[in-house]
This record gives sequence, C-alpha cells and structure tokens, in this order.
Amino acid sequence: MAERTRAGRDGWRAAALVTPALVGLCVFVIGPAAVSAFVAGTDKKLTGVDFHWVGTANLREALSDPDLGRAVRNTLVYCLLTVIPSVVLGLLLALAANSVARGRPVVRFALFLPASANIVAMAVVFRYIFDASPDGLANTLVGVVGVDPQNWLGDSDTALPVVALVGGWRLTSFVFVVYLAGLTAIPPSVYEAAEVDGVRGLARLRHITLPLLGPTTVFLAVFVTVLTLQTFETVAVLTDGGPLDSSTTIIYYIYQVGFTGSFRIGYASMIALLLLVTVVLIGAAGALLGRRLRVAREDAGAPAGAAPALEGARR
Amino acid sequence: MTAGAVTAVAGARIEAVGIGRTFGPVHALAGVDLTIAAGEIVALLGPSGSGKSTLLRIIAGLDQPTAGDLRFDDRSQVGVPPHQRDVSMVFQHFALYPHLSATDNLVLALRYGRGMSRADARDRAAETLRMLGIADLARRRPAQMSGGQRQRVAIGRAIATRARVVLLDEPMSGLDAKLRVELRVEIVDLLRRLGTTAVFVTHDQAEAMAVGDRVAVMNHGAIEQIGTPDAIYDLPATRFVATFVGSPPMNVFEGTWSDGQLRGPGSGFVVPAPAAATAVGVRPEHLRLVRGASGPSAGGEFSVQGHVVVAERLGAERTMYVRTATGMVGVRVDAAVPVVPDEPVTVTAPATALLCFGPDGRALTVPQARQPS
Amino acid sequence: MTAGAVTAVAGARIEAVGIGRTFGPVHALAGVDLTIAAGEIVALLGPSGSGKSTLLRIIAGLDQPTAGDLRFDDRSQVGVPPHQRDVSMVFQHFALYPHLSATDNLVLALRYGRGMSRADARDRAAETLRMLGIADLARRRPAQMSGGQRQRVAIGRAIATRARVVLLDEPMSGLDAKLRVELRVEIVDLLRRLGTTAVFVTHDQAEAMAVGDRVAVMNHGAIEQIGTPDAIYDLPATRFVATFVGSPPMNVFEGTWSDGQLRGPGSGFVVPAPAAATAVGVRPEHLRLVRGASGPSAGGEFSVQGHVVVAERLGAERTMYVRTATGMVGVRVDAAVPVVPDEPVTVTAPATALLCFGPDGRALTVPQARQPS
Amino acid sequence: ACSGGGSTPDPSESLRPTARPAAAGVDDVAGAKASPRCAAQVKTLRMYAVANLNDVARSGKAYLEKAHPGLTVEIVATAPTYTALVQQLSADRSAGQRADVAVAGFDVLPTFAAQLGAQELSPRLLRASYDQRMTPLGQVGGRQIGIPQQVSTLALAYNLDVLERAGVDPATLTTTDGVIAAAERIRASGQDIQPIDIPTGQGFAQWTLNNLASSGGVPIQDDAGRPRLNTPQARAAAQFLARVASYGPQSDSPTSQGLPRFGIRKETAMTMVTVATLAGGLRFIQDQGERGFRAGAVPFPTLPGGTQAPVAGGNALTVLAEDQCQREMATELVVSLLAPDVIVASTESLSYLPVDTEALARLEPLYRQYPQLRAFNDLAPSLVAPPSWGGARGGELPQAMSDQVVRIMGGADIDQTLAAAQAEAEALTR
Amino acid sequence: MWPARALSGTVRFAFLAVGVTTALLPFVWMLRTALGPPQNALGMSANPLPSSVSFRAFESAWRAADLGPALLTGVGVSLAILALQLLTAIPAAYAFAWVPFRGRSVLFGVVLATLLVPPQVTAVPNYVTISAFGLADTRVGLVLPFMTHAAMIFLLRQYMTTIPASVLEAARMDGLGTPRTLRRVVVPLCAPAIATVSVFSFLLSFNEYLWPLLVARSPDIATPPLALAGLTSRSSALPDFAQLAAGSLIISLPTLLVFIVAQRRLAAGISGTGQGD
Ligand SMILES: Nc1ncnc2c1ncn2[C@@H]1O[C@H](COP(=O)(O)OP(=O)(O)OP(=O)(O)O)[C@@H](O)[C@H]1O
Ligand SMILES: Nc1ncnc2c1ncn2[C@@H]1O[C@H](COP(=O)(O)OP(=O)(O)OP(=O)(O)O)[C@@H](O)[C@H]1O
Ligand SMILES: [Mg+2]
Ligand SMILES: [Mg+2]
Repeated sequence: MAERTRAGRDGWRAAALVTPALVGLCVFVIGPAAVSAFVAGTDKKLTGVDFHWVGTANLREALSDPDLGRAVRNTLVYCLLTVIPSVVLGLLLALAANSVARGRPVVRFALFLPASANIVAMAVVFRYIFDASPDGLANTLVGVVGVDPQNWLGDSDTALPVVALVGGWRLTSFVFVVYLAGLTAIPPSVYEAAEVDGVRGLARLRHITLPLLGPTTVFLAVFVTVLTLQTFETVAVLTDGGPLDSSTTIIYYIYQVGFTGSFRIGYASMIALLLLVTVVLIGAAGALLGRRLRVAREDAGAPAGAAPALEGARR
Repeated sequence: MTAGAVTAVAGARIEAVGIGRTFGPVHALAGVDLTIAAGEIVALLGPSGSGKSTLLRIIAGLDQPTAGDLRFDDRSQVGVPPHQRDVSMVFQHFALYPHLSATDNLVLALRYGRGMSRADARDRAAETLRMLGIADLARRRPAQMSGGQRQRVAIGRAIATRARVVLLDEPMSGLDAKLRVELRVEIVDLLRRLGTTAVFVTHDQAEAMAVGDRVAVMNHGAIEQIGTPDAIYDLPATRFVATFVGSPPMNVFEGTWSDGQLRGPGSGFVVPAPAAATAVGVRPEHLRLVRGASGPSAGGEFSVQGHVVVAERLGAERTMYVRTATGMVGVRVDAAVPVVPDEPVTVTAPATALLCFGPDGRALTVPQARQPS
Repeated sequence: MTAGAVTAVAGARIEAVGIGRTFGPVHALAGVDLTIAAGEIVALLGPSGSGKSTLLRIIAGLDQPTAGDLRFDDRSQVGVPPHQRDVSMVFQHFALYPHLSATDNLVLALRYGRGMSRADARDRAAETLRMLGIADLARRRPAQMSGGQRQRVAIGRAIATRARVVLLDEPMSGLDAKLRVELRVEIVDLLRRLGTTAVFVTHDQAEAMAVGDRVAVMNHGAIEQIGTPDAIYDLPATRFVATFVGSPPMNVFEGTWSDGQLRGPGSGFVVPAPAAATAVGVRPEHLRLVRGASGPSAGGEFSVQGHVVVAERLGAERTMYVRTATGMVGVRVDAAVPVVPDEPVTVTAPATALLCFGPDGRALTVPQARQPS
Repeated sequence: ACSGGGSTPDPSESLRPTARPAAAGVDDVAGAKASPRCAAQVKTLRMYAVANLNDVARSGKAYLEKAHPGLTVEIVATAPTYTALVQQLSADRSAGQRADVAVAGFDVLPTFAAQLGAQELSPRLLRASYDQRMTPLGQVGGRQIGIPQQVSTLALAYNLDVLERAGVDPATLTTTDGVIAAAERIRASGQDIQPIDIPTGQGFAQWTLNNLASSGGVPIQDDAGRPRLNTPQARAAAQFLARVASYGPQSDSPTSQGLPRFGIRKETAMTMVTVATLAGGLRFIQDQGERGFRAGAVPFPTLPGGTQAPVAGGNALTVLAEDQCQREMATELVVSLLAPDVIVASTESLSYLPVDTEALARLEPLYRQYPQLRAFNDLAPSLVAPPSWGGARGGELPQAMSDQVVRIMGGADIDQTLAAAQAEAEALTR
Repeated sequence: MWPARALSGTVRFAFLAVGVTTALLPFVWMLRTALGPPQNALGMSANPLPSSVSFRAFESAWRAADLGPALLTGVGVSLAILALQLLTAIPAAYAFAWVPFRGRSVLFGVVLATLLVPPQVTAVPNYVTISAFGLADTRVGLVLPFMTHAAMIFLLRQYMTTIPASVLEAARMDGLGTPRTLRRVVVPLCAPAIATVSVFSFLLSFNEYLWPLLVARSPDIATPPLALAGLTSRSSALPDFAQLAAGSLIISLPTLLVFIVAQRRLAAGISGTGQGD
C-alpha cells in the first residue's frame, strides 16, 4: 500500500522532471524521425510536395544499391582508421601528459585544440596541407622518406584515409580529453601499492592502468562510435565524398541522396532508418551480451550480495 | 586464521636517523630518530596530521626524506626505489586492485615484483590465502568481499612476498569496531610467526597498545615517546602522551604552583608538586568517587568536588563523568556503583597516582609507586 | 560544547509495531517491535547488514515498511513524507552539503523545511553553532573543516530545527577513536538537555553502551534484545548478544551435555548446566589465570588449560590470550601480571560467572549472583 | 593598370575588380511594370539568391521598394551554393512558405521547372537591349523557365612566359591537338611546371566533356533530352582528357584550386577556368608585379576540326510565384534586375558574359583593361545550353557523368567507361 | 635502472612533442596564412613564419563577412541553446539517476537512441515545425530544435549517480522538495559536470552548419560558420586565402576562449565524482 503511494508519487515527480526534455526530444528528434520513417516508404523528393507510397521499393533498392554498399564499406574503413588509432593515441597521449611534471597546462591546451576547432574553418588549412603539389606540407613530409608526391584528396586511393586522418586528428583530441579525466580519477594509492609490489612500467600499464580505465573505455567506445558514424562535415568540407565516391560515408551518402542531385529524401530516409535500426540492434545486442558476461563472471565468483551473509556465517 | 606452519623470514633492522620531510612550509617530519629491531612490531601512534603516514611512506620508499638517513640492516635506503627495498605494505582502505580477484591481487606482486613464474606465484598465492583462512575467496574481486575479507586479502598481498619489512598504514580503518579487535590479534600473531619487522600505523591508542611490541607516539612530526605499551601508559613522558593514551583519557587539572604545592582554581585541589609544575594528571582508574561534598583534601591527597553528569557503561566498569570547577572529570567506577545524575560527589586520588607536568608539557616526577609493570 | 541554555523540545514517543521491510528476496527487517519513550535515547547496535539503517530510515520516512505500523505519539506515520514528521537526522559521513558554508547548511533546512524567514534562519543557525562551540566555523565549507568539526555541523543541522526526534546513523564513523569518545559525551549531554527522542545507530558496542539509555541489539533484521546497557551486558538474552557486547568478547565454549553437566572436548571443562545446554560462556573479566597446568576443575568450577599466546595492554588492565583445546580464550588480568609467551596456564572461573546457551542460542539460566547492576 | 612592384594593393579588392552600387529599373520596358491593382495588393516579395548575388539582389530591392511604396522585398541570400539554395527553397515549400523570385544555376533549372513550381516567363517583357541569344539558355523542355542573368563558359588560361620559353604560340591553343602539342613542348622544355590542369570536381568534368563534344557538333544530350555519350565526339573528348591527366594531378575545383595553382603558385602552365573568374585572376596575377607573369586566356579549345560551340554555365532568374499579382510583381523585379546598370556592376565584379548589349557597350573600360576577356563576348552567338536532364533522377546525372570522366582520366578504358556512362545516364533519366 | 627511466622519459617527451606539434600545426598554418601576404598564402614551404606580417586580412574578413554581428548571433544563440539544454537536461538526468519509475531504463534507452538519428532527416520536418510557429528566420528558430540533447542528459546522469545518496536524503529530510533540491543541492554539486557539458554543448551549437543554413535567411542573423561560407562563395573568383584563414581564426576564437577558460574543469567533469570534497 505504502509502496504503491510512494511509487505513484515518484511517478508524478519523474514525469514532471523528464517532461521538458521529452517534449524537446519528441518534437525535434523523435517526431521528425517518425515522419522520416514514414517518408522512407515514399518517393518523396526534398524539392517536391507530391509523393506516392512506394511500399518496400526503397528498401529493396537500398539492399541492392552498390553505392550504399560502398558507403557502408567506406564507413567501416573510416571507423577502423579513426576509432582504433585515435583511441590508442589519445590514451597514450593522456598517459604521457598525465605523467609530465611541468608544462602540463600547455600540453593540455594544445591537445584540446583540435576538438574545439570549427572543422569548416579548418578545412581550408587541411586542403592545402594535403595539396597535390610537391610543395604541399604532406608531400614535403613524405618526400623526406622518399615517397613521391601524392594527390592526397584527389586520388580515390588516398582520399578516404586522408579524411580519416583529419577526423582522427579531431577524435584523438576528444579521446585525450576523456582519458585524461579518467586517469585523474584513479586513486593514487593503487599506484603506490603497485610501486611497493614492484609492478611497474608495462606490467603496471597492462595489469593496472588499462583495466582501471575500463569504464572510461566503454564510455568512449560508445561515444566515439556514435560520433564517427555521424561524421559529415569532415567529409563535406574536404572531399564532398569524392573522388568517385571513394570517401562517401553513410551519413554523407544520406545527404547526397536526399539533399543534392535529385533530392530523393524518401530514399535517403530509408537509408537513415536502416542505419538507425542496425545501430540500435547492435547496441542492444552489445548491452545484452555485456550483461550476460557480467552475470557469467559473477557466477564464477560469488554474487556480491552474498558477502554480508557469509560474513555473518563466519561469526 | 589457521595456525598452519609458516616459513619464517629474517626481518630487517630499521634505523631512521634525523629523518625530516618538508612540504613547502609544512614540516611534516622534524628530525625523527627511530630504531626498530629485526622482527619487532612497532606501532606508530599519533593524531591526524602528526606525520605517521609520511614516516611510513619514507620507510617504504614512496616518499623521500628531505633530511636524515634511513638504513635497513646498516644499508642506506635513500634513493632506493620501493620494490628494491624488500618491503611490503598494507594501505589505508587496502588499495586492492579493484579489477582483480583475490588470487590475482597476490599474483601480480609476486610475478612482477618478485619475478616468480606464473605457476609458482599462483601456488604461493593459494597457500597464502589458505593460511589466512580465505581460500574460498580466491576468485572474488574486492567489490564482492566484505570489509574484513578485503582486509585479509590486503594482508595476504603484503605477506605473500615474504618481505623482510611489512608496513601497515591504518590497516583497520573502515572496519567494524568488533572486527578490528578480532583481526588485530590475528595480524599480530601472524607477523610474530613470520618474523618480519613491522611498522603499524594507527591513531587508535588501544590498537597501538594491543599491537606494538613498542609504541612510538608521534605529535607534530616528531616522536614524543617510544617505549613498551606499559611504559607509555604508566610513565608517559609528556602531557600529550599522557592524555592521548588511555581511554577515557587521563584527567589533567591546571593549577598554580607555589611553595611546593599546586593549587587548583577556586577552592580546588592542593597537591604537593615539584617546582614549576603547571598541571597535574590522574588516570580515571586512580580516582575514587565519594558521595557528597567533602572538605578540602588532606595529606597531599588529590580531591575535587563536582556533580555527576553522565555515565558510560564499559564492560565490567563504568566511566562516570563529573562536572567540576576545573572541567569535566572521568572516573572509572565499578559497574555496581549506581548513577544518580546531578548528585554532588567528591573525586579523590592518592598522591602516588599523580603525575605533574611542567610548562613545556614534560612530565616532571615519576611517583615512586608507579613503575612500568 | 558550551553548556549554554537550550530551549527544550518535547520529544515524541515512537512505536514500531511489527515493522517488516523486504528488498526482493532479502528480509532486511523481519517484524521489529520497538517502543521508545519520549526523550529517551536508544542505541541500535548490530553487525553490518543487520537492518539498523533500514529501521532508522523507516522511522525517518526515507523508506517505507512493507509490513507493520509506525507511530509517533500514537499518530501513524506511514505514508507521511520525512519533512512532515518533525524528525531530523545525522547521516553516516555527515552528508553535509559540500558546497555550502556551515551556516548555510543549517539555514537551508530551516528556511525550506521549516519555512523560517531568511533572517530568522540565520539567527537560529548562528545560535546553534554558538551552542556547539563552532561559531567561528560559520563561513567555512565542509572541505575546510576537520572531521570533528564536520560532525558538529552535522549535529547542528539536526538539532537546529528543534525536531522532536533526532536520528543518528553511525554519526561517528570516519572519526578518530579519540575524537569519538570525546564527542559522544557531548552529543549525549546535548540530546539530554534538548529533551528530544533520539535513536543512535552504531556497530560499536562500547559506543552503544555509552550512549544509549537503552540498547537494542539487532541481528538478521530482528531485535534480539533491548534493555539498559547493564542488562544487555550482564544478562544477555542470546549467545549473539553475549558475544557481540563486551570487548574483548565473552568467551564461549562448545560442549556436550549429559547428566546435568556440560563437557568440553577432550579433557576440557566439566560444568553443571541446565538440560539441553550446548555451550557455556564466560566474560574475560570473570576468568582467573593460574600459572602452570592444573588438574580438572572441582566443585562445578570452570577450568581449561592452555598456553599464553599474546597479551594486549588496555589501560589499567591487560587481556591475555590463551590458546586452549577449545579455541582462543581472552582473560582480563591486571596490568601487573607478567606476560610469558608460551607459558602453560590454567584458566578458571567460578560457577556463578557462567552463562549457558541452548541449541537455539538463547541463554538458559541466569546464575543467581548476576543481576543487572 | 600594371602598377608594377610598388605597394601591394588590398587583395580583397584586386580579387573583385569593381563592386559598385547599381541602379535597377524597368522604366524603359513596356509592360514589365506590374498593374496598379497588383502593386496595391502585394505587400511583400521574397527573393532567393546565393550569397555572391547579394549585391545584385539589393539593387532590385532598392528599386522595387522605391517604385512601390509600402512593398517590402525580402532577400534571402545566405545560401553559399545553388544546391543550398534549393535546400532552402524546398524547406520553405514544405513549410508552406512561398518564394517569388529565385536565382537558379543552369544545372538546377530542371528541378526548378519540375519540382519547385517555376513559372513560364515571357521573353517579350525583356528590354530591347537584352541579348536575345541568351534566352534559350533559360529554357527547359522548350519552356522559358528562367532569364539568364549571369552567363559564363569555359576558358583556357595560360602562362605566356612559360609558353614562350617552350616556344609555343598561344594562337595554336584553339584545338585539343594544339593544346597537347603545347603541353608536350612545355614538358620537353625542361621547365619545372605541370603543362596542363583541367579541374574535374563539382560537375566540371561533365561540362568539359560536353564542351568538347559540342565543339564537334554533338553535345552529350540530344534535342529530345536523351543522353548521347557513345558518340565519336564524346570519345575524342574523353581521349583528350585522358591525355591531359597524364601530365600530372588535376585539380578539383577551378576557383579554389586550379586558379591558385596557376596564378599564385605557378605550378601549371595552362589551366581550365571559367570566364567569370578570369578577370579576378588576371588582375591578381598582374598585381603581383615582379612575382607575377604574363597571363593570357583563350576560349576552351575545340576538337580538331571543330567549331566553338561552348556550353554555357551561370544562372537565370526565375519566378516561382503562382498568384497572379505576386507573379506580376516578381516579373517586374526580374526585369529590373536585368537593367544594364545591374549587368554592368555584376560583370565588373565577376567577369560574366554580359547579357545586355547596352551593358556590353558600357563595359568597354573593363575590356580595355583585360583585353583577354574580349574574345569571349564573340562566343555569345554560339553558346549552347547546358544539358537539362529529365526523369526522376536526372539531377544526379551531372555528378555521375563527371565521375565517369574522372574515371577515364584516371586511366579507365574509354569505350567501356563511356558505354557504362551511357547506360547509367539512360537509367537515371528514365 | 636510472638510464632506463631517463630513456622512457625521453621517449615520452618526444611522443608528447610530436602530439602537440601535430595538434598545433594546422593552427600555426592558418595563422601564418592569415598574417602573411596573399602571394604567400599558399606557399607550401615548411617555414611556419610568413615573409611579412600584416593584419589587414583580419580586418577585411571582419568587414566582408560581417563577422561582428555573426559572432554576436553565434554566441547568443549558443548560450541560449545551452541554457535551454541545461534547463531540460538537469531535471531529466536527475530523474534518470535518482527517481525510480516504471520503464525508466527503456525510456533512457530511447533517449540515448535519439543520438543516432541523423540531423539530415530531422532537418526538414523541424523546419516545418519551426515555420508553423512563425519562427523561421528568427534567432528563436535557430535555438529551439536544440533545446534538449541526449548526450547531455547521459553525461549529467552519469555524474549525478556519484552524488552520495545521503546528501540527497538529507535534502529530503530538510524538506527541500524536488525543485529546491535540484537548485540548491544537485546543481551546485554537479558544477564540474555542468561546466564540462556546457563546453561541449557550446562547441556543437557554435559550429552547427546545416540548421542555420535552413533557418537563418537574413544576413543579420547568420551564424559564424554561415558567414564564413558566404565569404568563401562570395569571392567566386580567386578566393582570398588570407582573408579566409583570418575569418576562420576569428570564428574559432569564441570556442578557443571557452576551452581555455574551462580546461581546468573539463577533466573533473567527465569522470570525477559528486563528492564535493
Ligand atoms: N603531499 C603532501 N603535500 C603537502 N603536505 C603534505 C603532504 N603529505 C602530507 N602532508 C602534510 O604533512 C603532515 C603529516 O601528514 P601525514 O599524512 O603524515 O599525517 P598522518 O599522521 O598520517 O595523519 P592521518 O592520521 O590523518 O593519516 C600534515 O600536516 C599533512 O598536511
Ligand atoms: N536498497 C536496498 N536494496 C536491496 N537490499 C537492501 C537495500 N538496503 C538494504 N538492503 C539489505 O538489507 C539488509 C540490511 O541493511 P542495512 O543497511 O539496514 O544494514 P545496517 O545494519 O545498517 O548495516 P551497516 O552497519 O553496514 O550500515 C542488508 O542485507 C542489505 O543488503
Ligand atoms: Mg595517514
Ligand atoms: Mg547502516
């Protein structure tokens, strides 16, 4: 009885608290997403007002669209090239920056910069760093090791890696910020214990620091993946998805299909819907798997809740 | 803990000579001299901020002294990193590796600090956990253990390496009062059997007395007194030691000295005292409670009057708190003595039970009757 | 704390009837009955997880019972939100608002919970801090205070509202042993003068005994015994209470009963015991230590043999731990008794000092000689 | 004009030859003025332009608001590109917000006609001095959807210093063969410079291919609007482009990359540019003084034996208003924006081909300053309308065709790729 | 032992130096382009110093793109968005962290899933909504669709779970009620996290491009990225790179400033705890 009134009161309280946010999300994200899910079944054009229900035509087209296939592949390559290196580099930089005694603010400031910069503004610079000219900065650098000048952004072999490099440049900075925060949260006493135990250097990194950064890494894995999947501006300002669609990612492809060319917003919505469903499914599966693993691990040991009971039995 | 056979270790002799440590303007340690015999257990006792942890960390090698020398068995340890000192440590709040099982917590130190093979390390870890009676915890992580269990694992980690010196920084903090009492008996027993030299930091005087072969009482970065628990309790060298050790603490009464006598304020006590005494102390158990107000004391006996405020039952006895003109006085009485709040009483003590302190806080005379037992 | 005048409060009478609280499968409270008189201080004592906090939170209104009724002065409080109950609380680790000064910590509760004007609230806060002798802390934030100072502010926050019931959940946790002892005297004195009803949760038996008018010993979500500290100590109702209260704890020896006698294993003790007794307990202060091994006891006297293991000096006395065939035994001896490790000794106790327990852990007889003092 | 070394002028000015306020009006155009009834009725008029047409649009606004007191002309000129403009228009249409006048790039005209509700305009309402040869460029499927306002086409700029050192006569740059021969000689002359650069991004590859094919008499779109990429002319054009690509990396955009490489960094001897960007580029090169060079420009070469039939680029003014009165007012605005004064100002800032003969006369000082520009005005009669691809997905064709050309320039088999391009084009225009 | 330490120190230093250089390089380049003469703008030499220094590009970018009003608009809009996001996210985060209600985890999952919806597909429906309220081409229209951000709810919730429960219970005992608990206790305790999410929110809003493109039609409410894009397109002849670089630097200033001011707090806000002391 009491439980119920309490739950009821909490229910109202919760409703009052989440309503403003939910209204915002419903009106400006979920609602439009639902509209877009509907549009995904039509041949609507961005430019036009008339449209027809086309059933699963868009879905069938998407499933056999070679350009979408390439965009998916490009996205995976892009993720591979940005996520892992930037997480590794960001971590290493954070570890290094965390251990320097002097000049830490300078290092921190410099490494925060890329995450804070406006990518549209930075594009001007990056386009010329990766200029095809032999005098381009990138070409000058690779020239030092004897590599011929490359048409970095103009060659379908190098465009995606270069875009990924720029994306990674920003992402590394973001990862750095987050890992630096994670590192400061590790209690120093654990490190001191390691020091006395003689667990040092790489062993310390492997057995202590990295495992303790686990939660931060999980957080990053989620956020970085979302950020990477949504990569749009980096592609737009550097290559427009080209040359030959070699740097078109899924999000950019959605833009291309729905906002340029023949403005097929219906088909673009279908792709967006597929993307959303896929990622949510993967995320849900991941969460489920994570829970399974955790449960399995706790079964192997003893459930946390058993500890007090055992303690009592011991007496 | 099982009393299983334990490979004994040759504990190291520790010598600290004039150890100082400053943090900017703060003198955390101001010239500490301390010699600890091989295999001895010394309790470092002192209030918060007195420099206990700092001294321990310097012994461990986690911190470097700004002055003085530290020697283990006559080898200077200054500049030697912790893992080369053959010390191990139990940290306040244990500092277990939260992501590792009990076994792995031990294995890590053994493999990387001692270079043991994985198999050997596992064997040693299992043996240690068994010895501590927590073999069934082997696979649990710290979050899945109770406080007492964590404590045992932390101790296991410290002794598994068979280090010649074991340092314990408030190893009982955060544990139940009851558990603390139980565990400290076990820890001391274990350390004794291992034969390691041990330094045990605590700010609980009862714990220090119970655990240490000798107790070093620290205050403001210096050791005020070091001695056996008996010596510390019965022959405190300073007023600080006298009041810090003992629960309820020694009652200290300020007075003014003249003509070989110390007088309390108003119509307070009058007791014989050596020159320049400024205060006199009496332990609660040396005080006697007399019902009703009585006249001033005779024959050098200590006596003050007051009213009963509150009483605390402590096991077989009771501490009666009496409000007097010179402050609250704690008197140890038998549990059978009835408590009547606000009852006027007189508190007396024989002259032999008194301890006088000079203006610098040092104890002035040791009454003949009181020798360390 | 200054003994300044305090506006007294009419404490509320608290009645808990069959209070139960389950968390899923866990029975945190299993039918608790408890009546606390107006103005009384009850200490809730019990091991970790015994349900002390749960009971306290139900009294506070922070949690709702799944069974039973709670009444303040005969008005049921079920469903009444905490701030309408006229209770206040001191939390474990104090739970001060870290971003607010001492004054503002108090003002917040007064303004919003009691609807006082800003000026009135400030006055009351200042008055309360003055009363607690920490007026100079008024503008400091918790991070800038020592543990003891925070504790005082937390108490100030609880009493400033003049609530009729003050609840304290391990209010001393995290404080120095020494400080705890000092502060509890002050707290009790203050609560007495205020006249509020108070429930004081602790897992430290010494604290519970010192603080409570009555002590309620909890175990597994139920109250095993409630009574004055003397009753709890001298007439424990169960084996659990007997061993949980007292430090060092009561020694309990398992035995097998036959023919009106309980026999220890091997050539252990033989004592007269009521039918179905399974164990006998003796407090350390009732045991006597006899040098050397002696024959089996005569005349119903309790006697076991063993070897001295270790001794702990505790103020005027010493606890000697003796390893016997039936386990480790703690014996309270005078500090003057010398300690010779491994010396064979016999430990004896008069029959009047013995307490027998049945298979369910309940105390079986109360020896005549032992009445609550 | 050639100031030599001296002080560096403000480049932002040198890059925009002249930007001056212009006066718009319709006084001299019979029937262009809205009826009094409509003038009284219409209170607001919305005009959409891309950012660089902001100044032009403002002239029209100034005129119209003066001519019709009480009228407000709202100018939306925040879109940086024509595509962005279409996005804005589409969003407004979805929201029920109507546009009255909009600027449309030639390649999005079909979208304006089919989707955005562009109205058919009457060329009869134009000034007599309007260059009638331009009007076909604004037609989609035979309907006059827009009135060309700024018209441009492709040009080849060259570094005369380099050419002379290599012994190349710029007069030989009229055909693709001549260009290739010149490139060979430049390469042979041992100068550290890329002989030729033809930017391919943003649909320019399709434009170049079409331009060349068209010079052979067969543009890549037939009169019925069908793709025609498997012709010998297209093949010859593709061959030329493939050959060009062998001289080094080709730029993406002519303005942000091709011209800077040519004019600032002097990395290329010849580069394809648009006429519109020429004046700014030439002036910038001149202003570099010592560090500059002699730059020339010719119309983009034809296929061997071909004739100049350049494919036009640029934009047209369209009327999107459906309501009769709104349409009248919108038309008046469009006509006013085609006033010679506006054309002059617009051409001075960006060297588009003037669409008004009177304006042409008044631009004489500009042509005296940049004689290289004069030749392009002669192309007006032969200008060819850009392809306007129909079908549901025709809008994607320029990019798709450009990609195919890029493929060819990247070394793909010409016949196969053109066949694939044809197939793709047919599929998209179906 | 010592040499090994020194070596690892050197490696670390070298690594950091490379990292810092890589991070700074594009900015140095931009500055060099903005300060140098136009002939120098695209000189690719490795020399980071311009051959001569002049600030005229900054002045001309400022004038040509109307950066003054644009910056004001950008900062104003971003701050308004931030305020709305905090107002909506703080209560929601609190509910998700501390108020149990049925379907909480599912709802939280839905909230998180909104992070995955591409802005491209919501843009037009949102424009329709905004227009329906007559807010197209207004600053309010620029602000409103961003009134809530799931990432902010998520981050704040994570942080709020580290507030000791007893502090919130103390507030309950004190009778603060939920709104006051939020304002007087939760918000001050979450200050580090709020600072952190504010920085990220400001960053995102200030650099937003697609939405202002659709909504901001009058040049006087153009946001900085839009103004910069206009700068690029307006000189559709040869772009003035010095001017562009200068413009880019100018519009990067507010976010840089925010980062400089907030950098100390950033770390604390992401994974610190709400313990307060
Ligand atoms: N890293 C440090 N920087 C500055 N001052 C320090 C540092 N470590 C310790 N101190 C200061 O040195 C003094 C002694 O500190 P220490 O930690 O040794 O005391 P402690 O006796 O262990 O106290 P506790 O019982 O609280 O642990 C204190 O005044 C403390 O503030
Ligand atoms: N919110 C909860 N959810 C689930 N179980 C709970 C919850 N709160 C308490 N419990 C369980 O109820 C039992 C009693 O807990 P409680 O906190 O009251 O013990 P306690 O006596 O206060 O212990 P401690 O001395 O450790 O504070 C424990 O088994 C505990 O695990
Ligand atoms: Mg310490
Ligand atoms: Mg509790």
